Amino acid sequence: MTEFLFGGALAVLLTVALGLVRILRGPGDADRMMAAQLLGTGGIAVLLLLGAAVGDPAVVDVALTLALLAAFASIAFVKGAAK
Amino acid sequence: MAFAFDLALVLLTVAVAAWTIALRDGFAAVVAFVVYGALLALAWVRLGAIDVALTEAAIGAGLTGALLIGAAAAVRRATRTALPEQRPDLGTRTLAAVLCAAVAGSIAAGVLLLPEPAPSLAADAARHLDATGLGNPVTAVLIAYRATDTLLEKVVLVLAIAGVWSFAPDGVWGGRPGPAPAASQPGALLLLARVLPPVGVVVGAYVLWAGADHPGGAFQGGTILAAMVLLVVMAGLADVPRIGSRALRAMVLAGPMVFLAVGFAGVVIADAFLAYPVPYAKPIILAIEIVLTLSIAATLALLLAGPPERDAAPARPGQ
Amino acid sequence: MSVAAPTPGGVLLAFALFVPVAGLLVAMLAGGRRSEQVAMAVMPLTFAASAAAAWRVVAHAAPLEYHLGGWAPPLGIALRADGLSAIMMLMTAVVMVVTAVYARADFRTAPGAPETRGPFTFWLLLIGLWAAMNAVFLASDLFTLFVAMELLTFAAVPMVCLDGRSEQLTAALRYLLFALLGSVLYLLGAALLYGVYGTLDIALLAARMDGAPTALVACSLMTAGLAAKTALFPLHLWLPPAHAGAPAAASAVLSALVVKGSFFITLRLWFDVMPRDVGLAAAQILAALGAAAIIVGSAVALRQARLKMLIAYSTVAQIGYLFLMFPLAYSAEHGGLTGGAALAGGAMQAVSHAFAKAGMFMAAGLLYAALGHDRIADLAGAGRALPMSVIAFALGGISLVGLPPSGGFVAKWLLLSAAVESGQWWWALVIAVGGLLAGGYVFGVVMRALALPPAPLVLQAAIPRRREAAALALSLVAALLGMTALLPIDVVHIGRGSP
Amino acid sequence: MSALADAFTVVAIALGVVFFLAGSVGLLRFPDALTRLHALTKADNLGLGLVVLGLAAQAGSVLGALKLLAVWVLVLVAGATVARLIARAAHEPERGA
Amino acid sequence: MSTATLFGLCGAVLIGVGLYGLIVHPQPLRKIVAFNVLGGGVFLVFGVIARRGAGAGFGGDPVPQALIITGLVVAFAATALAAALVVQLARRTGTVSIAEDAGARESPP
Repeated sequence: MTEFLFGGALAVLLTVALGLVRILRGPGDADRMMAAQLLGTGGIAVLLLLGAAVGDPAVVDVALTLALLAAFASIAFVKGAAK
Repeated sequence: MAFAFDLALVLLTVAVAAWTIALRDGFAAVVAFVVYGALLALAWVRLGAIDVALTEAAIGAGLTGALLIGAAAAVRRATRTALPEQRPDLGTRTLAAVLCAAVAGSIAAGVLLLPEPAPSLAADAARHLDATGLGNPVTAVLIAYRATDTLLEKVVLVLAIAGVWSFAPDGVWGGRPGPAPAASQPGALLLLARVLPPVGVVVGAYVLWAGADHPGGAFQGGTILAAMVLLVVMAGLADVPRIGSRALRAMVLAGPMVFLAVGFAGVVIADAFLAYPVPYAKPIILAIEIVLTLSIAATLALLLAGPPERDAAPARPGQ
Repeated sequence: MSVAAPTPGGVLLAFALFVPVAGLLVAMLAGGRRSEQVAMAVMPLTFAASAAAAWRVVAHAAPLEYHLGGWAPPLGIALRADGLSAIMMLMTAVVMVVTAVYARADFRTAPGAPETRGPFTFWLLLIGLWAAMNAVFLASDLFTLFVAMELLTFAAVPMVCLDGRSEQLTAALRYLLFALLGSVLYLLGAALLYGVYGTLDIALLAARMDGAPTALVACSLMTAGLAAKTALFPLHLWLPPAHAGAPAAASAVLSALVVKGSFFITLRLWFDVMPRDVGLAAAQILAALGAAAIIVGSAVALRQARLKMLIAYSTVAQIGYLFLMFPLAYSAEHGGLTGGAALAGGAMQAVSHAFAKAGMFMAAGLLYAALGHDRIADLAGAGRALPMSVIAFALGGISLVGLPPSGGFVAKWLLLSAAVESGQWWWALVIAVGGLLAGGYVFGVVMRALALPPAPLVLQAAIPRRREAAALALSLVAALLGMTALLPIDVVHIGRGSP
Repeated sequence: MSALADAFTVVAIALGVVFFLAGSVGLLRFPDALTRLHALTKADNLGLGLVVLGLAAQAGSVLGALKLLAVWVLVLVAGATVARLIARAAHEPERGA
Repeated sequence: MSTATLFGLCGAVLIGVGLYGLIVHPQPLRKIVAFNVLGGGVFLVFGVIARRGAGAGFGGDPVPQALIITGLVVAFAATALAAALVVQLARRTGTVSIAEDAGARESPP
């Protein structure tokens, strides 16, 4: 199961990395934000998978923190870009 | 499979780091930096440093990202004319690249040549854990063994606030940081700013509380609280206090002051500055951490809010 | 050497470090005029703690050691004061107190007036700076030193742009970026050293250093970072606009003290952490950069049209002398750096430059205030109008040039004799040329100031005697510091193995 | 029981990965910002939800499982808001691209 | 290669990348981003050292882990200070470059 969880984490990381190309291509700020948003969600999924793989429940707290702070950064971004 | 994951993570991190430097658009570079911070948080989990992962998720991906985004937006607004990129010429760039490659190479060699078995203070830290009443050795290092570093770091934060404020124009001293809140905000943001902070406060308190025995602590908890406060401010539900406000300053300073007072008390009642009398070590540490968390939250929020810009104290004529 | 036991009186070190920290916090809370009052109350206390600690070190001819929190290194952090720390702490204390006397006129808040930006920030930063300097001199842990350097940077950078003009903001930003690069390289080095030896305590590291390749990489990175923070040539470009642009009182502490902080850590690293792992070649590189700083800094100073820029470039040159000591302290017989005349000369150079430069910047500030400009070409008549300030400048200059009985003379003489003794005559040549160039720019200014003005001078502002006296006092100390060479005790070498 | 839970986990996580993939592909291939946004938010929220469900089956305790679900709900709420705001921003003329 | 070594090499590369950006980018805000990239690399190297010191039942040596946390806070404070300076500079001058000659300028009191 551990191997599978690592595999899942790898798969999510790779698919998310694919989406990051939007940061390079843009064209607008909105597109770049979406890529960051995708990484936020994907990163949380990877964290949860890693936490299960290594069996450390505290990793979920990291995911929780990332969820809160990533939302915050995204909102700061939208407010900054919108002005 | 774990190694494949690590390799992919490393390659992705390096690629994103390169983007933050190479991208022409400043905003895109900042977005790439936020991604970089999130990837580093993953790396910390892989290195078994959950405390650091928490901090990185809060600071690297969250606050620093928001800070740089705000700065990039403000700079973009302030500079009407886009200057032509005056990058150094090819020769300089090549020279810099060679230099940086040499530095990176020597560090890589240094890492590869680290001694085996690695020296460690883990056993020492474990041996004295009982005297602190804590279960999390990282917290014990931060608040007991090397409490001086932590106290001085809080002083660094206080000086940083004084510094950031001092960049303000003269006329607005004592006033409020940031632009005036807009009259109307999108409904979705208002809703989030009402729903998320209670959750954030619970999570922040939990992270602080867990820090005694599990990954977490004052700094990570304080960061989450700071983000929640700023969310409320961004949604226009509350305004930032004036920097001249005594209550605001008291909130920023309470943490370091209590910490320092405990330090001086240690000279008298324990046997050294910042020594805790053993039977009371844990309650004292928890008390320090709770006050520190609130001060850290206020401090970080203020660092993000920036210098005062408006609304100087009513006693001052003209502004 | 293993972990030293705490010594009686060690708690004085904690007071020297944390009394100003307490002052900083209370001053920020108090606000307005009270911030200044808190500063005035805390500075004598800090002076007393610093002086008492220094006195104990000198009187007992033994270092002080204190374990913070009761935790011994390597797990805990120790404060340690040897002879060098004692000297530096005293130097800082004197410069700080005199600066405070000088600065009160510039940063006063009238009773009942609302808090304003300049005074509030200045007093806060000044106390913060003192805390940071004492932390640098007393911490014996590489990471605590990192935090101390950050304290120093965070207090120093806003001082540069206290007047709030945009070119000062630019200077402050460049300074900050250099300083941050320096700290991060230093931190990387400290991390690698921990990776090799499992401790950050200087005494323990010294005992464990075995010249491992990783450790050498670490020390190179740290030295490069510290050089950037100390403005060693060719990383000096940030310094002149930053130091010249700040208000005079701030320039004085920046030039006199702040650059000495990172230099002091360089000394700790080379003389205390890895004295036996230093190759002569590495020491010669540092000295070569120092020599370039002396020549280039002095030459550029000669061409300055503005007094404060001249003084700032002279700082670049005088920092160069500090780096000459490394190869001169090298002893093939011991296979590394030893103390001896070179270290004593370097310490004397650091101290006498601090007094001289602080006095000169203060004098320049008064000239500016009185004349409304600091164009060297238009200084004629200043000697009549502000004799004390011009004398303060000249006396400080005597120390920079290295004329007896100034501290600069003893410093350069010690370095010269070390150069001759070790057969490195080329450094003696650099010292001599640097002295001549310094003579050129100092006496150029003094001659101008003593010349008769084409038209009677109209002073823009009356200058209180007390402020001139402050500048003069510091310069006088520098000019007479050479007398201390007659003292029977060798303070510099307290707390280090026999040279 | 354990085998059944394992099978559920494998299927849920595999499906989750597929949704993440769909989100990324949508982000890359769809023609304009708004359609990209819709593709993205739906796909990655579902992807995370499936991963959470899969892991919840492995969680040792009810509390652990609830915490996982809490993460998901948090991401859903925040993600919806951010998506609204991005949509508003995308409506306005693009700048600085 | 062990996980720790792999991330150690990653840290070394990140340091090189960040340093390059810090040197060549003319815009101060980009320099600040580069400084943070560089800092990330430094912390990662430190984290690898912590990982190598795992023992006594801990997944890593807690001392360097704690130092990294302190370092992250300090780096954030530094970033905030620098960013505030950049924004003020941009507001007052309308430009964002600090690449100018360090020569003599108006010398203030």
